Formats: sequence, structure tokens, C-alpha cells
Amino acid sequence: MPDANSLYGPLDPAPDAGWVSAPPRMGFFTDTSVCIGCKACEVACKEWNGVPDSGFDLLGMSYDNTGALTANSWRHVAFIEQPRPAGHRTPPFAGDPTGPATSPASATAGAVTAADTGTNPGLPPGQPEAAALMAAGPEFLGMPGARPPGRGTGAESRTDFRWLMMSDVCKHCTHAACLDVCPTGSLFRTEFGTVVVQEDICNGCGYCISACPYGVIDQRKDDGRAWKCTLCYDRIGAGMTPACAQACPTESIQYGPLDELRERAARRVTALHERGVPEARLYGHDPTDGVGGDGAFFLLLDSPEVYGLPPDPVVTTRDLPKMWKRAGLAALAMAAAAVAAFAGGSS
Amino acid sequence: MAEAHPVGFQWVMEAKKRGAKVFHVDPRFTRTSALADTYLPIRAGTDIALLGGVVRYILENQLDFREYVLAYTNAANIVSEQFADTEDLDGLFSGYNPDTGSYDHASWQYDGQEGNATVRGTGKERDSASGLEHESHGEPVPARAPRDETLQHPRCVYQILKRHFSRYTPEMVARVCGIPEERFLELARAWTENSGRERTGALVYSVGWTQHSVGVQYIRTGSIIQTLLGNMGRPGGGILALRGHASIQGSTDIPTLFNLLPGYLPMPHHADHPTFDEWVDSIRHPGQKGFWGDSRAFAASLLKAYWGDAATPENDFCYGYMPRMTGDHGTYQQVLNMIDGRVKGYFLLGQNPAVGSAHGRAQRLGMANLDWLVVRDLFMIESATFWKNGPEVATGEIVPEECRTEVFFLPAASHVEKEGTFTQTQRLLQWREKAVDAPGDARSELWFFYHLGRVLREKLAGSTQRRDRALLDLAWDYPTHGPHAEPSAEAVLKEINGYEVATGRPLGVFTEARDDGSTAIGCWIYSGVYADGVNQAARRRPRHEQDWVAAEWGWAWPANRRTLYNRASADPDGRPWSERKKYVWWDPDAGEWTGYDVPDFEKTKPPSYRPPEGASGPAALAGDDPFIMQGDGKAWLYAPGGVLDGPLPTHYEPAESPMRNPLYGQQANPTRKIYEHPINRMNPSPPEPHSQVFPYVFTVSRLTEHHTAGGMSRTVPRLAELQPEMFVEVSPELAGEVGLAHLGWAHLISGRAVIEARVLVTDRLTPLRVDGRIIHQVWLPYHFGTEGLVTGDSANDLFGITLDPNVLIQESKVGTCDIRPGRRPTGPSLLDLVGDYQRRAGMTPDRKVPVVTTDAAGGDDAAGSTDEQSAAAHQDGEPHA
Amino acid sequence: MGLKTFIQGWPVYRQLTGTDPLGRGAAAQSPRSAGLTARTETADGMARSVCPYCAVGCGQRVFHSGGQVTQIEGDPDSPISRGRLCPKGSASKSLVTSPLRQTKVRYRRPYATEWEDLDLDVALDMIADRILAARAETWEDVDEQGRPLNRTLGISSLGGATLDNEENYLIKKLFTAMGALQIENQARI
Amino acid sequence: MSPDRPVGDLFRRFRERPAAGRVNGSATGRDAGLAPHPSRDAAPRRGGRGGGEQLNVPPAEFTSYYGRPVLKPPVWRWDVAAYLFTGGLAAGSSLLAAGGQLTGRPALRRAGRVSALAAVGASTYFLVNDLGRPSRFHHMLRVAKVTSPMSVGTWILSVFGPAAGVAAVAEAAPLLPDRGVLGFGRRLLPPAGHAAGVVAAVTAPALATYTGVLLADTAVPSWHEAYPELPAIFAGSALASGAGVGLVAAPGAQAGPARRLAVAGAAMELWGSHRVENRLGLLSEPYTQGTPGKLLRAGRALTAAGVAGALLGRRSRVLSALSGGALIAASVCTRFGIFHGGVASARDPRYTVVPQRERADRRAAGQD
Repeated sequence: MPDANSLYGPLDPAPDAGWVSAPPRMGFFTDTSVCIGCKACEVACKEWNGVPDSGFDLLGMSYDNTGALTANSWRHVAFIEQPRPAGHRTPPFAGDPTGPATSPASATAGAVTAADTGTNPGLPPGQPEAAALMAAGPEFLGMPGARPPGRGTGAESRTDFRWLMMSDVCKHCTHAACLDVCPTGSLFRTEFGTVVVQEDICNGCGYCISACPYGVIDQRKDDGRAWKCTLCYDRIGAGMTPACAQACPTESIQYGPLDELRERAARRVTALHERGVPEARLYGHDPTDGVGGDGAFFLLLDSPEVYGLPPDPVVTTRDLPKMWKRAGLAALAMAAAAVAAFAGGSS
Repeated sequence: MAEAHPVGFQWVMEAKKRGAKVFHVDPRFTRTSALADTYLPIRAGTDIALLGGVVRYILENQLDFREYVLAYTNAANIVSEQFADTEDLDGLFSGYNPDTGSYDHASWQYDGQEGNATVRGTGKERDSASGLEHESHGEPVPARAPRDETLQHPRCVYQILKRHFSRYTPEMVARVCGIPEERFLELARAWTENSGRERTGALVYSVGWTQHSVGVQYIRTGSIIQTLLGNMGRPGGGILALRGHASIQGSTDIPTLFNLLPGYLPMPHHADHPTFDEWVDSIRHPGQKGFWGDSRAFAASLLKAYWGDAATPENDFCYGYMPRMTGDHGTYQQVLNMIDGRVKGYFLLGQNPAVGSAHGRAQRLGMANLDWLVVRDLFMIESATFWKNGPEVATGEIVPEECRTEVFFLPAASHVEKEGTFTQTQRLLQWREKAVDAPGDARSELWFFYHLGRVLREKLAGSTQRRDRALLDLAWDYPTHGPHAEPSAEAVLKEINGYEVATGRPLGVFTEARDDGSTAIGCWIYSGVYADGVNQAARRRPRHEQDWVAAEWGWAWPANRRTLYNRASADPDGRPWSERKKYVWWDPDAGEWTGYDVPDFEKTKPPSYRPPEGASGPAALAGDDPFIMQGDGKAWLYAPGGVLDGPLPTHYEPAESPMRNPLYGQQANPTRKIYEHPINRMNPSPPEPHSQVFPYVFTVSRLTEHHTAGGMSRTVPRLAELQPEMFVEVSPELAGEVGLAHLGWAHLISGRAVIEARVLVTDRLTPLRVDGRIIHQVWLPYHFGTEGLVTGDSANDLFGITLDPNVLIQESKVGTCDIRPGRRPTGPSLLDLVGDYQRRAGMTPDRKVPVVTTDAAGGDDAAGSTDEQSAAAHQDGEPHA
Repeated sequence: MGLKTFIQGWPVYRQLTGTDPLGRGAAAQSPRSAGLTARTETADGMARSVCPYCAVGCGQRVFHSGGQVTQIEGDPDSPISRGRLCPKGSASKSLVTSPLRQTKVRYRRPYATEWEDLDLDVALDMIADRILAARAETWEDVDEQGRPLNRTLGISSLGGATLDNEENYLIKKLFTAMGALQIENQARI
Repeated sequence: MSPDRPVGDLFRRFRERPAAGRVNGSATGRDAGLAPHPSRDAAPRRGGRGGGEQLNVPPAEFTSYYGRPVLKPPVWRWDVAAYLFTGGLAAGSSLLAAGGQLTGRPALRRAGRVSALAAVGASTYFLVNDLGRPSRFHHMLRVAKVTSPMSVGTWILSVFGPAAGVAAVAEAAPLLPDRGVLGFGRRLLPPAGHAAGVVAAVTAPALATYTGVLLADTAVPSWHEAYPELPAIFAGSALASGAGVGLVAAPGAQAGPARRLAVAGAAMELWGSHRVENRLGLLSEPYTQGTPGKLLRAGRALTAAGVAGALLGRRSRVLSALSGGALIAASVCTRFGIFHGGVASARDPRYTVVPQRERADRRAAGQD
């Protein structure tokens, strides 16, 4: 039965969605600190789920020629080149006759490239300034004009460099707006606590696309329906591992019961901090966050927005009761006005 | 490694988790660098200088694993007083013959063994790539050589090594490689600190290392370090070659190579091996230690497998049928012969030289001058369509209506449509089960060659020609099955394994081989893969059900040993060097060798065993001679023979370099294989003039998303979309200097070709300060061509043909070029642009590439400042852009 | 089947009567979703294979139904790869099932500008004839000193690194017997 | 390059060149990045010289993956915006009709019922037309989800639609013959029409206001943050447009209620849009700039004009009709303005990242 936290707050989603004696909630933990950017996850996903290609375009976003999560890319590997220290590693270009860094400039060029992903809205062009900051590092947030040294955007020579890679995927939120706004019940909560689009039901109303706070779900053009990661519903139902996690060579993508993954992740962050990687942080692991925690969460080495993730997403349906209340008041006002208009006055 | 072998890289990550420090040396910052603890950018083609620096660091600081070195290597051996080092001869060793560009090895021998040398400086061994034979065994040396266990003798290997590498100082490493001293020292320190009794370090290279004019010596330098540090034959140590094709190891063991026969038996040479006995003795070297002593049995058994009943001891097992080498018959020689019209027919079997081989233009023009070409592949590849849409069609060099080559394209079966074994990069054979039937006309090579042989034999039936006997007497009766009469791969594997002729009993191990015709063995090192009539390569015991060595998964040659020379993981007395690193050891109670792996040693030969006088072959191996395939049972820090370009590695500049060799007067490898052919013009290097016309260094390699020549990746949407276009990676500094825009176009020019690519300006590349100059390097993927879903110019077109002398592998990992903004010209004007560069670089058809360096006056100056010069050069070239 | 079952199958009815009033999960699940299972579970068979790309030798499981490959994924039993595959290995199914694959013999006669079709047996026969002709034309019996050569330099071959050991064995054996010496593969490149 | 000259000098000098315009959102990035060195530019180049200039513009106070939007902008096309209008119009008209029906103003009743049917018909078309799989429209009736405004709306429509239909059809009663089956219909229709008209009127306020929640219940920043106002704006806009119909259709004698409705509606609408354009801080921006800004300003002007006309033009049938038209047009502008304002806020990562980043930083600050 619906829980008190049905719309917001910590919640075990499967029982709330009417699953009696549901199995433990399953999810992904994606540890970007061991990602080698091989894109096996993208390919394995497409092979298993028969996802079409998303265009043959060189995007110039480092080695990212996919661009974003779309209806035709359910896993997306982000690549970020930054002239920044990479934790414990000694500066790669120390002592080399280098000039200023180009990462910000190249990123700005990549920001405006286009790709026909075969989906809608697919991959809209970006803002060069924001791209430059992504490539230079997030320190500038809220401090316009500041140009701390060593960020390679000045004239000094670059010595530090790091190449961030991260395999993004649907977050399978505890409070999934896409699911709640779906008018057909096509998007539904599985017994594993995951969020799945039922392709035999979806009629392409597009509501889920505007509702997703992560910009994950997307519409396939020639098909009209919405598509996204199913966390391989068919595979996990058969006790198998999702295709991407099974393929991942370095265990960057880990699949398992969410509780276990959260503990593993916490241990990993501590280990990294001890090894002098203070920038390591978890994202989407916290059941008390705006979406009640993600079923697919991440270990990041920079702020979420650098990876194209919202820094502090809140599920829109948190405010739904207030919205209905406002609508009710408006409706009453409307009715009252009508009555008054006819009752009052003579002519 | 993360780039080209991601799944193998999982083990590096495991090691990292356990605290291992990972160093990555590469001209460009790759996905591997991103995960490494330390990344060292290096100038392409200078690895020997870097590794030599490490050797010096070890020796100068006495950091070698002395007990190991004394017991298991030839460090104490004393070398002939006739030997002169590169130190004395400014980059040449003693015995150099300028006329043939090769060495007489006599002076390299151990003291008093000078007469023993088999190599006499005729260049013959180079032409027959004899170095390849040593994939599994060393050059002949006498069992016993004079030694000085104190390592003090001035002519002992240890002291020679010390002198030879004395000039490879950190300063010199910085001057040559562009690696700052402190960065180099970080590497040297970590490597030595993590080697020895308690710890081992591993050296992993991808086979781009072999694609240099001194490729073999790169690996030699690595093995010298690993041997000095005691990292050979021990767990967590060794040198691991990451090879790039599913069964490239297998195709070397069972060679489709001109100079080898299965099991590294040499292909007979017309002059050296007129008779069976001379041939066999040249392999087993009577009186020498080690298992090659039995090679008469291996050779006889191979011929028996080839010619069956016709092969008898009386007729030397049909040795007379064997074709003979007269010189270099390698793939590049073949291509030049094609251009000259000397080759009639060409088979391409899952290979795409139009994209994958150096000097693509030569490859395509060669194919355009054949009578007939047979291409067997999964997809329509560039090498099958060169006559239709190759770059030369655009330039008018190939006109379809005038190209006489008759082309047969035969579709091939994929890896799931046939059964058989692959041998992966660690010598492990794995059997593949067949899943489905091949579509349409697609057939396996097994089918094609079996039936081709059948048809040939039918057509020749009754022929009285002597030359046809070898075909008619060939043992060619393999059981077939299915509607297409597919031959049985398992039957062939059984023949490879070898069997007792009388009973047909499969052999269990190569020691069962006989030289009396009673055994037939297709490839002696594979004996045991079909032991007891069981396909050992098909074993798939799950990893959780066995220990970490996983000896019951597949089968590794020889004799299912997973780590070669693992006797060295125990000390001379047979005790593990350390508890942490125990692997194989002597069990005194059981009186046999035991451990996690199959001991790479005679099972019951105790450590204390000493051979009797005059013993030879395996019997001559002492109980503490771990390197059982070597002529003296020892690991060689110094190679008295077998390596054609010197007993010790020496840094030579690449055949095409913008730099003068800072170490020696000799610029490039004096024994490298050069082809003087009008189509094969090499860019000038200092001290020759005009090297500044090609001021930039370029290197090529793989992307994770593509495979070699692209035939298996540009044809697959899943992969094509991930790297959809040919591009070139340049540093911001070079971009600023030349004027390149991120995502704009650039074209690169060498003395052979012009190619264009989209530009990625990235901080992952850096200029290097080398010998007081700034050197810019660019990187390109070599996967692109004109066929497939995504197309682009082929990077390999830029390379010329210069080969390593030992194995005749081309230098295709480093070259010089010019790079300019914008797209390349098309049509005939493209040839004009190349011609213009050739003119300005003085690359006339009659120009002779200097083998031995003679300092041309002003050469150094000419090489001084590339920047202005090339800028000037560009003005000349302007009209063509 | 009747109105009753129809009504009971109606998610709204299940919302009102079941444990999922908000229609989020159990009530909204479609019969198709309820019946979903991995196609590997229902495959006709599974072949244990090895990745065809690089030389690491990762284990592959090849699932097939009705003579078609339906899935290729890593073999978790393999001590080499532990069930993992890189993007290339993961794309193996697309590789072997690609519509771009050639399945018919193609023939380009001299000076032609287009391909034409050819029967496989005819092709094999023509190739055999050309081999014999090339041998006859370029055969070398002995060198100038009368030492045996037994060879032809008129025939070349390149390839093998992507082939099976058994195949390389037959290739080398046959070519050696026909005196064709110029046999090479990627190991030289 | 000589050892004494610092590496990348040309590069640096180039990058320090004063900005020469900014990279626009052009589809190809070829112009961006590092511009070629003039003397060496042999490449045929598209567009003008872009280049490292981006680095010279003051850094934005937020970042995003290659500056790409974090959210997926709504895929809804113009017809959803149009539906917002027609739905409101249907609601307003049916209220007008019911009023006319109950207070004996046949002209208002007739006009209201007819336009209600027309508008709800159009609404249905727009809704179905916007689906990626129109043939699956009926899947909307699979579930009834209070968490999904679209589901709620579907059910409201499925009550309102038929009711409005019957009410409108009832207007045709006088045309039927008074004998036979049709005669029976002629006698039956008016009462049925009455009942249906009332049903429609009762559901009308819900129909008019749920669309506010429809937009607010999304991740689109400027829609979601405006959730307190959107229903009011849409309710007002619906009333105004309904009143507009009355003013156009009804003779002066009967138009009194329509004038009063117009005033009430306009008041609600203006109050609401004023709030969203000022209360939301950064998220108000999209409503004040570009097309959305223009539309909303036009809407406000037209509303004002319409109301003025309605009040002053009592005597003039023409002026009343004109002001009625103005009110209807105003409603169209408002709906499209709100719609596009939201879309713009989703397209620009700034509106997603900045507020969230500030919130996160505040929380972090609060913690330590």
C-alpha cells in the first residue's frame, strides 16, 4: 500500500508500487575512478536491447561521439579533459615545454557540434562558456572572473592533466517523476524497484521526457515512443546481470542489491580519500536526497554538473499535493466568478 | 593496454587495488595513462635510450638481484678479446661489413669460442629473418664458456654491460627521449624497488614495439632489465607481449611465414641446407645443451606428418620436396616484386594490406599489377576494391579499364561458424565450438584449402612432373562431414599434436617424438594438446573451481606450462626465492619438481644434478639451468649470437627522424633492411640535409573502438558510431604553431603520400624538449580506409618501408611528416604536392639512403631549427593546398 | 475470456481492488512485461567460443536459435576474461550477423569496372587452374649450382593471424607442397 | 622551432587577441577552438574566424557537460500549447452556457454550448495529434493516476467532452420535426441538454485549471517553480476567453455577465502572470525575454484592451465583439507565452544548474 513517503523521502519503492514480497531492490553503482572509457557498456547494451545506432558524427567532445543519453543510447560514456591535478598521480607534463591548456577552447568547439541521434529532442547544442568551465574545472562557480593559477586558462604552462570518464545511465529514482506522470501506466515500477518503459503500452505522449530531472528519457523519432535503460528487466528477471555490468572490464559498473552497493561505495570513497583523492564523492546514493536516492548511483571525481548531472535534483511530484491544492483554489475562484457574474448585476 | 586490450587491463586494475604502482610510457596520453599512477610522455622511437637508462641505473647502484644474476644468467661469461663495443666504434660493434650492412658474429663470441659463430656478415640471416627462429630458442653456444663468478673480469658480460650502458645517464635519457630527469628517476626507482626476492615487477608492451627498425632490441633491453632484476620465470614478473590478433601467436607457432616451419623449425635454405642432415644439425647444434638437441626427431616427425607413407628414413622423409629460400621472401619484398610484375597470384586471407600494411600506395599498386588475386574475408575490404575506388583511382594511377588484375572475392566463415583453436597472446590454445552454419557461399579456410588441395591433386593425377610429386604424395586425407564436406578440425588438431604412426595413438608430450618415422607431428611444441585422444584445448573448467593458475582452462604450449622457465622461480637449490613469490619448487621427499604450475623442467632432475662430461641435449642441462631452451641453459644479458644488429641493444634513431642521434655518430640501425626502389623513398634524416622539410614526428596506433584495418569494426554500426571519422591528435602548441582548429581539417605529408584528417587539439599531447630543441609529435589512428560505414584516409599510407633486420618487421610506429591546415588536394594535384615535397627534400629516385652515417658538413645545422625552415617550405607548397 | 476477465485485466480495476492504488507497479504491468524472459534462456543452444578480435582470448558464449546467432556475451567461467568483453568483443553479434557481410562469391574479370557473380565451385576450379599455370610459368627446380629449389615465387599469400591453428596448418602444408614459399601473415607486420 | 623561443608563443599571442565575436550555436564546431594562424591558413574555411575567443568572455557562473542542457527540453509541439487554449476556451464557454441556461440568456447558452463543443473537439484533436503513437490514444484510459495530471485530465475530458457534446446537440432540437422518432428526440433533447450543460459546467473549472498542474508537474524549471500561479493564470485565461465568446456572440442585452466574467478572468490572469514574471528570480527570465516575453506582453495588452472595450463598449455591438476577440487572442498569447517560456528554461542549462547549485551550496554551508 502507498507509504507516507509515497511522493517524497526515503522509501522502498517496490512494496509501495504494490509488489507483495518483492525481491531486494537491485541497482547499479558506477565507480568512475576505475572507468577506462572503453564504451563496452554502450555496445553491450545496444547488442542486448537491439537499440539502433545514434548517428556517425564526430563531436569533438574528447572521445565522446555519443553526446548524451538518448532513446538510442541507454548508456553514455562522458569524457572530460581537464588541466587539473589527478589526485595521487604526478603531473603528466611536468618539465615539458608546454604552453597554455587547450581543454577549455576545445570544449567550447565541441559544445556546439550537432549529431542526428535519430531521437527527439536528442542532443541540443550547448553553451561554449559553460563548456569551457567544465574543461577548466568547476572552481569558478559563483566567482565570475576568478582565474586561479594552474587551471590552464591563463598564459602559464600546463603540467597537470586528468581525463575523466564516466558511464552515465538512467538513475532508476526512488521517486521517479517519469513513472508518476505517465498517463498510460507504460512506465512502471518493477518488483526489483527499477523503472521500466513498457514498449507495448507507451503511446508517446512525451510527458515523462519533461518530467525527468536528469534528462535521461527521450523519444525515438521514427517510432514515437519513449525509450531508456530498463536495467535489463528481462535479464535480471532470469537472475542474470545487466548487459553493461556484465561487459564492464574494470568493474566500474557494478550491479547488485542496492544496500550492498551503497556499503561498497562508502568503503570505496573512504579508501580513495585515504589514498589522497579528496575529490572523490558519491552522487545519488542518499535516500534522503531530492529523489529519495537513485537506484543507479555514482562515484564522481568532480562536481556533478561537470559530468552533465544536475547538482541537486528534486522530484517534481514532491510538490504535487500543493499543486492540486492551488488548482483546486483556482477552480473554486473560477466557479465563484462565474456564479457572481450571472447572479450579480442586472443587465 | 586499456586502449587496445581493455579486458586484459582488468588485471592491472586488480594489481592497482593491491597497491601496485602503474607506470605508462607513451608518446600520447591514452586511456591507459588516465588510470596509471605515473605517465611519461616519450619521443617515439627512443625506448632503448629510456630502458638503457634503467639498465645503467641498476648497474651503477648495484641494484641487480645478484644471486639470480650469478646463477641463472651469462653475466659471468667472459667475452672474446676481439669484441669491440659501440663505445669504441661510435655506434657500431666489431665485425661490421659495410658492403652487406651486416655483422660477422665471430668477435661477439665468448672467449675462445670465436670459431663457433655461424653468422658471417653476409646479410643472409637477415634476409631469412632468422631471428624469428629464436622465438623459442637461442643461438647456438657451447655448453660451457669461461666464467668469472666475481664479475670483476673486464671482459665479463657484467662489466661489458656496465660500460656499454654507462653513457645512458639520466641527462642523456632527457636529451634523447625528452623525459625530464626526475621523472625518469621516479620510474627507475619504482622498478628496482619493486623487484628482487620478495617482489616482482612486470613489463607489458604492445606489439607496436616490434614495429621499429630496432624492434627486437627494444624487447632485448626489456629482458635485460627483467633478468638483472630477477623478474623472469617468476609470478608477477616477466615480459608480456600484448598481441593484436585472435591467433597471431598461433600463426607464428604454426607459421604462415616464409622462413619458418611449424614449431620454429627453419624453412630450408638452398645454400645452408641442401641435405636433411645439414638442415637438422643446423637446428640441434650437436653438443649443445637443451631440448633443441632432439630436433632431428621434431623435423622427421613434421615431414612424416606432411608426406605420410611416402616419407621414410631412406628418402630423408621427402626432405627433397621442401622448397628452399634463397634470400628475403617477406611480404614487403613480395609487394615490390608485384610492382615489378614478378608475382602472378596473391592470396589474402582475412588480411587487408591496402590499409593495414606500411606504404599502402605500394600495396595497392602491387595488387594492381597481378594476374590474379584471391580475397577471402567477411566483408568487402579495401584490398578487394583497390581497382574500383582506391586512392590511386582518384589520382589516375590506377585506371579500372586498364587494370588487368583478376579478382576473386570469396566470403569467409566467421569465428562462430566453424570450430578450431585460437592461440592467444600467452600461448594458450582455446577450442571454439561451432554455433551456426555459415551463410551462403561463406566457407572456412579449412574447407577452402582442403578442397583446393583436393582439386589440385585431382588435376595433377597421373602427372609425371617432378615438381608435382610433393603435391601428389602429400598426406591429404582428412575426414569430412556435413553437406559442404567440411574437413574435421579435430582430425587436423590431432595431426598437429602428433601420433604414433603404427597405432595412431596421439602423443602426450614432445619428448615422445622419434626420428625413425614412427611418429608424425604437425607442430612439436603443440604435442600434448590432444593427449590421450582428448581435446585439451576444449577444457573449460570454471575458474572458481580451480586455483589462480587455472591449469585446466584450455592448454598452453609447451606441455601446458603457463609461465615459461618457471624453474627460475626457485633458487639454485630448488627452494622458492620467497614465500610470497613461491610458484614452482623442488620437493626433496617426493624427489620431484612441484608447485602451482607445470614445472618447466625435467620433473625428477634434482637441483644438484650436474651433467657428465660430453653430455649434450637435455641431459647436458644442470639442475640449476632454468632456461632450458637456451644453448647453455642461461638467460642472456649479452647475446653472443642470434641477434643480428648487436649483442647488446643500442639506441639508434628511427629510419626517419628530425634528430641527430645524440648518443653515437651512427644515426640509425646500420643493419636495418632497406629497399632501394623508386616507390620507396625515405624522408631524409640528419645529418642528411633537408630533413627539416618533414619537421614533425608522427606515430600511429589503435583506438579501443576499432580493430586494425577496420574490416571488423568500420563495418559494424555499434563500433563505427563510437569513432566515426579519421582524425589527428595535435598538441595546442603545435596547433598554434601551424594554425590548426579543433574539429577543422588538416593534411599530413610524407615522402610517400598525403592524407587528410579532422583535427583534435588536445592537452593529451605535448611537445618535448629534446637535445635543446622542441619536438612536436602528432598521433593518428590507422583504422580508416575507403570501405565500410565510416571511411577516411589511411595513416599507414604515410610510411615508407624499412625493416628490422632480425624479423623483417617494418618500422611503422614512427616517421616524419609535415602537417598543414585544410583539406588535401584531390586528383593529380595530390601527386604534385608529394612531388614538390620530394623535390625540396632531395628525395630523387637515384638517392641512396645512407646506411653507415658519414657526417655531411652542415648536416647538424640543417637539422637545427625546423620551425622557420618548414614555414618557408610551406610557402613553396602553398599553390597546391 | 469474457467481460469479467476483461474487466479484471483492466489496470484501473486492479488499482481499485489490488495493492497498487496509485497504478505505479503491479497494477500497471502489462501481460507482455509479466511474461518477459531473457532470450538466452530460450535459446536453442549455446556454443563456448573465443573472441575474434585481439589476442587476449576472452571467452564468449554464443547463443543461437533457429540457426541464427541471437546473443554473444562474455563467458563468466573464463579465468582470462571473467565474463567481460571490450566494445569490440561486445559487438561480436553485430559482426557475424551484419547485413554488410558478403555471402556470395564475387568476381572481377580483368579490365572490368564492376563485380559479377560466380559459382563457388567454378571459382575454386578457376583458382586451381591459375595456381597450376603460375607454377608452370615460374617454377624453379634448382639454383645455378644445381642445388634444389623446388619452388615458385609466382604465388604469394598474406593472412593467418585471424585464422585457426588448424587452418594455418593446412595452408602452410598445402602451399609448402606446391612449392609456394612466399607465405606471410600479420606476425610479420 | 628554436630553443629560445617559448613554445606555443604564436598560440598564446593568438589567444590573447581581442575577442572577435562569439561562437553562435552553429551546427558545426569547425569555426571554434583554435583559429588558424592567418599566414598559414590554406584551408577552405566555413564561416568567420572563431577561435579561442570564448576564453575572453567573462566566465559564466555555472558549468555543464560541454554546456549541453542537463534536461531534455519538452518534445511537445505547438499543438499542446494550442490545447491549453482550446481546453480553457471550452471550459469558459461551457460555464457561460450554463449561466445563460440557468439565467435565461439563450444567446449566451447557444454560443457557449457550440463553442464549448468546438473547442473540446479541437482539444481532443490536438492531444491525439501530439502523441508519438496516436493510434494508442485509448491507452490513456488504461490507468487512473492522481500522480499524473495528464491522466486526471484525460478522465476530466472524458466526462466533459460527451456532456458538452450532448449540450451542443440539444441546441439542434428546434430543427427537428415534431412527429415520429425524431419528434421524440425533439422533446427529449432540451432536458438532456440542460442536464449535460450542468455536468459540463461543473467539470469545467477542473478542465481549465488542471493544465496548470500539467505544466508545473515537470522538471522544466520555469514551469515547476511557477506552480502556485499557473492554475490561476489558466483559470483566468479560460474565463476571459469564454467571456470573449459571449461578447462576440451575445446581443448587448445578454452580454452583462460576459463583461463581468471578462473582468474577473483578466484580473486573475494579470495577477498570475505578473507574479511569474517577477517572483521566480532567475527563473522569471525566460518569461520576460525573447518570444515568450513578447507573447506574454502582447497577452497583457490585449487583455487590458479587451476588458476596457468590454466595459466601455456596452452600447456598441461592434466594440463588444472586438473586445471579445481581443480577450480570446489574449488567452492564445498567454498560453503560448507560458508554454515557450518553460521550453526555453529547459533548453538552457543555466536555469537547471544555477538554482540547484545555490541550493546545494546553501545546504553545505548550513551543515558546516
